[in-house]
Amino acid sequence: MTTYIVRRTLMAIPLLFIITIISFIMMQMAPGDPTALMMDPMIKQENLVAYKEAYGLNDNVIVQYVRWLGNMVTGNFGESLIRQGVPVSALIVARLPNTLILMLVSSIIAFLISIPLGVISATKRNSLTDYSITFVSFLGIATPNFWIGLVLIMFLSVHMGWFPTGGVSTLGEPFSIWDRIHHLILPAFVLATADMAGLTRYSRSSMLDVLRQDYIRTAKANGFRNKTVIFKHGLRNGLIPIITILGLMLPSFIGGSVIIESIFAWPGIGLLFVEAAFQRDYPVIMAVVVIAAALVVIGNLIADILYAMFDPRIEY
Amino acid sequence: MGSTSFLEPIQQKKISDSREQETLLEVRNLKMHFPVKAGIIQRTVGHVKAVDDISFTVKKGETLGIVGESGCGKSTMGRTLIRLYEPTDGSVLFGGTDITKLPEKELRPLIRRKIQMIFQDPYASLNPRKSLGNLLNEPMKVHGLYGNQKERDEKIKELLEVVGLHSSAINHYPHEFSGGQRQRIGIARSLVLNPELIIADEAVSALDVSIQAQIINLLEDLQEEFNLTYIFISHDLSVVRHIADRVGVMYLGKMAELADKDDLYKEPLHPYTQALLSAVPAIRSKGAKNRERIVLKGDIPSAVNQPSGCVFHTRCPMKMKVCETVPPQFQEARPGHFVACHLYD
Amino acid sequence: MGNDPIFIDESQNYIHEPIGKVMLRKYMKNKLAVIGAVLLIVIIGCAVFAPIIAPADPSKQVLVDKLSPPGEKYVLGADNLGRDTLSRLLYGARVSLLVGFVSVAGSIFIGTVIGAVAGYYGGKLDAVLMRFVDAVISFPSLFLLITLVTIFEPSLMTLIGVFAIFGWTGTARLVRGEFLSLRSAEFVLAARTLGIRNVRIIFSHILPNAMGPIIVSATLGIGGVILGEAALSYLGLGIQPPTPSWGNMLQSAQNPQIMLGAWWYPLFPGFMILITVLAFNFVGDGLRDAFDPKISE
Amino acid sequence: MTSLLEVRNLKTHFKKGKRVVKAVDGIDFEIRKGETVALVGESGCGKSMTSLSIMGLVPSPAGKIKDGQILLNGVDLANSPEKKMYKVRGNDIAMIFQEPMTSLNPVLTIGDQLMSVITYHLKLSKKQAEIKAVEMLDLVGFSDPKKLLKDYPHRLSGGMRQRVMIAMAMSCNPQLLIADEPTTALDVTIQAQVLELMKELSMKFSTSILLITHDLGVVSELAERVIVMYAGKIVEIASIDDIFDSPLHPYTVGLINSVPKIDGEIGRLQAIKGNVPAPGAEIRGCKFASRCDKVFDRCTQEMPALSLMDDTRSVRCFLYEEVGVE
Amino acid sequence: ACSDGEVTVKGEEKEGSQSETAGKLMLGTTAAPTLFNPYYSTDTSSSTLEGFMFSGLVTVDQDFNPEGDLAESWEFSEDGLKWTFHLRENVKWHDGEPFSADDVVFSYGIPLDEDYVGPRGLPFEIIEEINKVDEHTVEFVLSEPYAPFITITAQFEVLPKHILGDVPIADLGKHKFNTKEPIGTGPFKFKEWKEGEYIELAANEDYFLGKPKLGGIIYKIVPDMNTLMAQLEVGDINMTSISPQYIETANKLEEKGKVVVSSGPANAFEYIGYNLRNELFQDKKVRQALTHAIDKESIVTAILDGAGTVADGPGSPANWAFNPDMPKFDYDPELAKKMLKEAGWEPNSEGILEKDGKKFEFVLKTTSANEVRQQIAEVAQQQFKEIGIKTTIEVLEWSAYVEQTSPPNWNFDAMVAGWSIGSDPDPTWFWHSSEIENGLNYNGYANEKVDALLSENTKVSDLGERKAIIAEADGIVAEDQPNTFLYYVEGSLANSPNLHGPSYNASNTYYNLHEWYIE
Ligand SMILES: Nc1ncnc2c1ncn2[C@@H]1O[C@H](COP(=O)(O)OP(=O)(O)OP(=O)(O)O)[C@@H](O)[C@H]1O
Ligand SMILES: Nc1ncnc2c1ncn2[C@@H]1O[C@H](COP(=O)(O)OP(=O)(O)OP(=O)(O)O)[C@@H](O)[C@H]1O
Ligand SMILES: [Mg+2]
Ligand SMILES: [Mg+2]
Repeated sequence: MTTYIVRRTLMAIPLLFIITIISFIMMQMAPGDPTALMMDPMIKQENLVAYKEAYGLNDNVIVQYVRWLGNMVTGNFGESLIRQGVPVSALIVARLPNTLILMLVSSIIAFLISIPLGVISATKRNSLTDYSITFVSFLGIATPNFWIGLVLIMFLSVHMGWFPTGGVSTLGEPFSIWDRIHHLILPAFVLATADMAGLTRYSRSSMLDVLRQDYIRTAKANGFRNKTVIFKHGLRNGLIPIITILGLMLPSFIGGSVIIESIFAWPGIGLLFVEAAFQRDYPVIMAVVVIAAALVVIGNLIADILYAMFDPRIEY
Repeated sequence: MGSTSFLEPIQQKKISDSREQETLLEVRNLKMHFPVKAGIIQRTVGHVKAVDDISFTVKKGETLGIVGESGCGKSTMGRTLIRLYEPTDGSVLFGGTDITKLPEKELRPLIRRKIQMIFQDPYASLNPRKSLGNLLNEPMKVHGLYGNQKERDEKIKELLEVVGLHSSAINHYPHEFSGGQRQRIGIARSLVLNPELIIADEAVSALDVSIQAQIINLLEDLQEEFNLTYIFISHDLSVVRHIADRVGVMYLGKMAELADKDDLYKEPLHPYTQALLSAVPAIRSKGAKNRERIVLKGDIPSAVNQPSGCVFHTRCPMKMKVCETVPPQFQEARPGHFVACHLYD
Repeated sequence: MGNDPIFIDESQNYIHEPIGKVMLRKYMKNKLAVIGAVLLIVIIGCAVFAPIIAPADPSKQVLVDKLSPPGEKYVLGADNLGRDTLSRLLYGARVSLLVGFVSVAGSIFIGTVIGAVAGYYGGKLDAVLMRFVDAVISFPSLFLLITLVTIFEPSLMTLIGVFAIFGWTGTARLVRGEFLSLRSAEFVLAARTLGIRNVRIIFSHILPNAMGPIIVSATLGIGGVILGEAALSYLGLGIQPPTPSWGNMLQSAQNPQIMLGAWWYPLFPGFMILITVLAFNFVGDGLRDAFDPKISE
Repeated sequence: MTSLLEVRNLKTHFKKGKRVVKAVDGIDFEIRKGETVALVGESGCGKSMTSLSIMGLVPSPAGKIKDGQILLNGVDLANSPEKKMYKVRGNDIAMIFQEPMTSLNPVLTIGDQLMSVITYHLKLSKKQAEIKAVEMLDLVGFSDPKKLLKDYPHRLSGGMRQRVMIAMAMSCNPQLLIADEPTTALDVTIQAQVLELMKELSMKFSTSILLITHDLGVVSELAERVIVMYAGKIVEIASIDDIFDSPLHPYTVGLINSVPKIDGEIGRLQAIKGNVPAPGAEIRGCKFASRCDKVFDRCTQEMPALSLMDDTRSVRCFLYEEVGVE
Repeated sequence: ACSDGEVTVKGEEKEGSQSETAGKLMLGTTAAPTLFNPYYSTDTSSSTLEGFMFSGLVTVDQDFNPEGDLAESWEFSEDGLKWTFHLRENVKWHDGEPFSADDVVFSYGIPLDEDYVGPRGLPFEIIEEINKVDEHTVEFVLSEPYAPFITITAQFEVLPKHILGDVPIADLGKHKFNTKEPIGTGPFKFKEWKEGEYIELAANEDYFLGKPKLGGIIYKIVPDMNTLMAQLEVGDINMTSISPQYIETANKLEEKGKVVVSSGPANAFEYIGYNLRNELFQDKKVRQALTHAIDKESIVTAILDGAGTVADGPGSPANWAFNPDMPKFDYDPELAKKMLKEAGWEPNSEGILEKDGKKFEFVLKTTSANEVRQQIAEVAQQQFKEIGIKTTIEVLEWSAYVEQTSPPNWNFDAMVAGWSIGSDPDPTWFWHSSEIENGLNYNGYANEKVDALLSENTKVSDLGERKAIIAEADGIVAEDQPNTFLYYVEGSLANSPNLHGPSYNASNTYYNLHEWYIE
């Protein structure tokens, strides 16, 4: 097990390497640089030139990349170009937990809601229930996230006053779990909606697949009640392919978090990425890309481990 | 691999001499090992010795039956013979040419034309997106046979008739045919390039008994008509007995026994062959005594972790000490009757 | 002949039924898919005939009519620059569908070629290509989009290109999977034993059989792109004005004043996106059934 | 011997769009206590549907028992509510299937699967169930049943799995065991082991067996009586000796003659010409008429009845009509 | 969770949930600050917060009049070259250290140091010497008279020498002082920076103008403007500035009694700028015609919901140097067409203007960062089309936009843009030909007369005189129309009704912040 994890992690290194190269090239291709922010009559061009020089922005791309990589390997993401003097790692440390918790909770929500729906849909195939669930989940697929988010804020937060309007906690309040949860519900739910719909579809088809299997017939022939057959014999098998989907879903979760974090003023790495991308804060961009990719790799690793836990046929 | 026996050297030589002339295919020490990947990261943990050091010859016009239980390497052997797999070792001489080392280019006019294959699954072996005419036409076109389309159409019609299909079927797609009909299409396609050798891998196993009989009869008729040579692979001993001239019995990638069919069925030498034959459930006639059945214990070992010595020793009712350590030689125990067993050393 | 004449099946009256017909029949059995197809035809019709149907020039501004509610003058109201929403919706359909179709066609093409090569040849080539795919996939899509959109000058072509570049990985994996299993299918082995060359096997033998999943993923992909365009619009990186697209129409409405005061304005583009994505998904579902030989009629 | 199971005029139909596939088209037969009856016929003739109908497991909503009765000890199963069937399945009637590789749930241990059946039907405690499970596994020839309980199916070979299936089926001491092609997927040497085992168990527990197969060799090894089906109808019922020595129905004759024999040479196989009619095809007259070499006019006009020849024998063919009427 | 006497009626509404935030100014903004050091930061958020924490020598009042801050008074020599500032004596840094002339000498010397890597060199270039006269007197010697010195340079905040004095200047930009422990002399002290969430400041009890009445400031980052408005409505923030698209929403909230909105002219103007390097725009007549084609009135009413004033030339009515009598080129498409015809542009068969076989078509660039400008671009495109000019809109992401339009690329035909003027009205930056090469004169506008006037304007110290010069220059620019001047921006501010103090003004939003209070 440990060796497996170690090996998987080692295998991820070339992947991360490719990703950083792609990102670096793309970044260098993007027009503009951090000085674009400094549009001010009182700024002298020479100052900007000196600034670029000081931050090595005028160097050859390869030199820049190698320098960056060298730092990265020693665990040093460098310093922000915009927030001068602030180590990128500090920004990441401050932001990452927020994103992680948002992703975690929203995937839990997505799973808790969509799997039962998918199972119901599959067992009542082609019934009115099935069609309704299908329709609602397509509705979820087709409604842009930002739209759901804004509408919910306007109605549930502002109009009804049920939820806070954004942020991770109430300002100035001492830490309280309930307060955190209260802030988390809406953004997590909205982030979940996009994938919830897809997940429902997946679990439906996965369950349908399982219900066709021979061992289901065996269970029925053994006289087990329908419920037992579905939940004891079917569900666990049906979950196995969904675990893989979990791994595949991660990138979209991270991507989707950009918008959700922005709408809900949720200070996560998605938001950090957008800010940094617009400001051309290269070290921050690179760091977020690496972190996000690493998250995906870790997510897939977890999915694989879960997969092996759920499916005894897989051995290390 | 010849015989190592010193008995009757002259006679043996004669036999092999006279056979030499008719030999169409000669397989020498053929090996096909697949790497085994395991775990989620798929690293190679060993090798399946799917075909492990097999030698035999096939004479022109005969039918060599290959039997054995599931996973013993029958299909792999068949596929390796026509280079669908690149053999790990050994050579395959077809009409004197070693085809294991030919580049694909030279292979095409020779092997891809002269050796054909009929596949087990009549449903899976026909491209569901191609019409019958298309299926039969394409190979001729690729090989540049028969100058124009008209001649090819003629040939297709002729072939359909030979295999017992109506020529109106030409525009139909595989899904429109029954299993038996599809297998006929498969046979027609294998004939389209006028091959000399046909490898039939479980060609009738997927068919219902009544249809199976039709196809077996068809294959026999075709052999007679076109002077075909067959390697007939099957796990059904009754069918092989019916169709083959000589029969090879495989076990775990190795040839356990090879002999004329009558020799083999009447007087099997290898304990495995004996058990295999006795295990076949037979239709007994009224009052007939039950045959004595040898029920083998245990399962077939995995092809990855093959037992040392004789691969059959773990299940062999007549196991000796030597069997556990020394692999037996495949040798001619009786004239034309080869066996790999220490009982006949 | 030496062949028993009884074997010629005189009684066989082959009912010739082309595959297309069978698939159509399977498709028609899925009611939602039929509804989806009808919707799509209507939407595509709207897009194609927009210049004929549209009551007004979609970029004609009557600033004083800003945010007019639906009524006689503007059937579906007017937008924040006083343009006719219905006309913009119709023209927007052109853009949204065009972006959807073309970029998905592009990504399907790239994905199919890469997936086919990786799946058919396998081995090292496969490993290298798939690592690359992994890398692109691990890059969260929206990040990639944002970066790409900032690199290239924004235009319809850029957007299409960006979606194509970002969308191909899924197809590549899918196609690779199909090829991986089909390359050892008996009919492919049969083709090889008949001496048919690899390129021909890939394109003429395997690809047609892998078409089902590809088409399904394409239909789902189009819906995804239409939504993606809306998301990019949210970040201000979508289609260039004044060209209307459903995404940028929706985006220009995300303002409490409009969402609460002129609720109809975002409603219509939102509705169109919903309907279109729904339709594509339904059609995809239907096609999945139609193409899957395992699903019997 | 009294009859355990009596099937009367069973019709199981499938709806396929507008067409109706009469998978089982009015069959009658009985199985007596302790008897092994084989059901043979070509693929698609309705063997599995017959067995699933008995189990009440016809895939719905496409398939449905249209008509008929299935009497187990005189109680009609065809018309009993699902709730009641829960108690019958696995308890009174057990079933094993063709595919041992896929018939066990891959994510549950052998012990889980076996013991849950035992606790469910026999209402035993977990401990008792384990003892029973070990006993059953021992019975089907496993040397280390305790260890096996903790194993997952994928570690077992096909033969071992089929033995587990048999243990599971026999664990509640059913009165009837339905075995749908139990050995088709197995190798000959393994098949021999399983057949041997089934023989033993049926003797030991005097369980009745409905053996479904298309392998006449297997029939000959195991069965006492044979029911031959063709296209949803029974064409012949006979004792094992009669059927091989003097088959009556031309289809039965063809079936037996088209099988190559392992010991005994036949110059040329006597194949039955043509194909099985497509499912759902509307055929007037005898369904076998188009393939029959003894066909005459009447055969294509009307359907012959299944007529009783003697105590143990019935056949559906005009050739034997004068002998007796049903 | 303290609930001392500060808790007011408001606090009870939500059962103490407001206790910590009660009495505090909660500012909402969409952009996060970068760092708190006026010599290194350039963004508005940072400047705002710097203003709360630091003090400069002088500041400006609500009408751009310089007012003493750290300096109690100042005087300058006859020739305008020597400025002497008399500093307050009771000033203490947040850490308790006394403030002195050394701090001023140190701070204003930073941008002059040759190791300085930062953006703020320009306003300090004219300083030749900084001398400490005594503990509380500082003297600046300039290289030439420079009128904006007092409002620009002297406004820069002073940093503590006792903390930063030993830091090498090259490292100053990255010093942790800037982000972790800024120490100033302003009314509020740095308390906490919660990354991505808020910056919290506490009242400085020892503030030299008296203890602030606000308990503190929370500067909250809410990236989405819609959410920001929602927070304003529910009271999660109690003050924010309102951009034109949200003015209607803010007005609605005011009607409901949830906020108070104050508006006024901002010190900024918006325009469509033409690249005079492009042949199309080299003819003054053509540019005037283009302006005639644009219906500024409608733009202001429809897009801005009235939050702006139609502009004829540069400057801003918020500014004391504003010239209201500039040449006007009112909306008149017919006239525009006529003028273009005179300039040789005739409509071709498609109705597009053509001259010597060249079509009148160009790309209009703007940035996705500003939605109003995008809409203006769309309107302009439509209105240009009506007189036969074809424009293509390119909306660029901000950084790309800046890179393309600024030196040395000047890769644009026309752009929708705007300028903020700053506390000194000196227009040199925009119109002087010396600013073409490297400065903000992106248009490439050059007019000798204007050059002469602008060079003069910074040298006179008399306000009236200076105003006349600037007005004349602005008038010439307006006549030349290097831009189509669209409108003077109106700024708005919304705050909760119980917050007293804020009212919109272009000069100094947080004027007298220590006097603000919440009831
Ligand atoms: N492409 C392959 N890669 C790895 N292993 C393979 C491959 N093909 C076959 N094998 C393994 O080689 C062994 C022999 O397989 P093969 O298919 O030749 O057996 P067979 O005798 O034809 O069996 P069956 O009767 O089931 O068709 C098996 O253990 C199988 O798992
Ligand atoms: N789910 C289904 N939907 C529609 N028709 C079905 C279904 N299952 C079976 N049938 C039809 O019922 C008929 C009988 O099928 P059944 O499975 O009983 O045949 P069988 O005799 O068991 O064949 P085999 O030997 O292949 O198992 C077939 O013709 C088949 O087409
Ligand atoms: Mg095989
Ligand atoms: Mg069956």
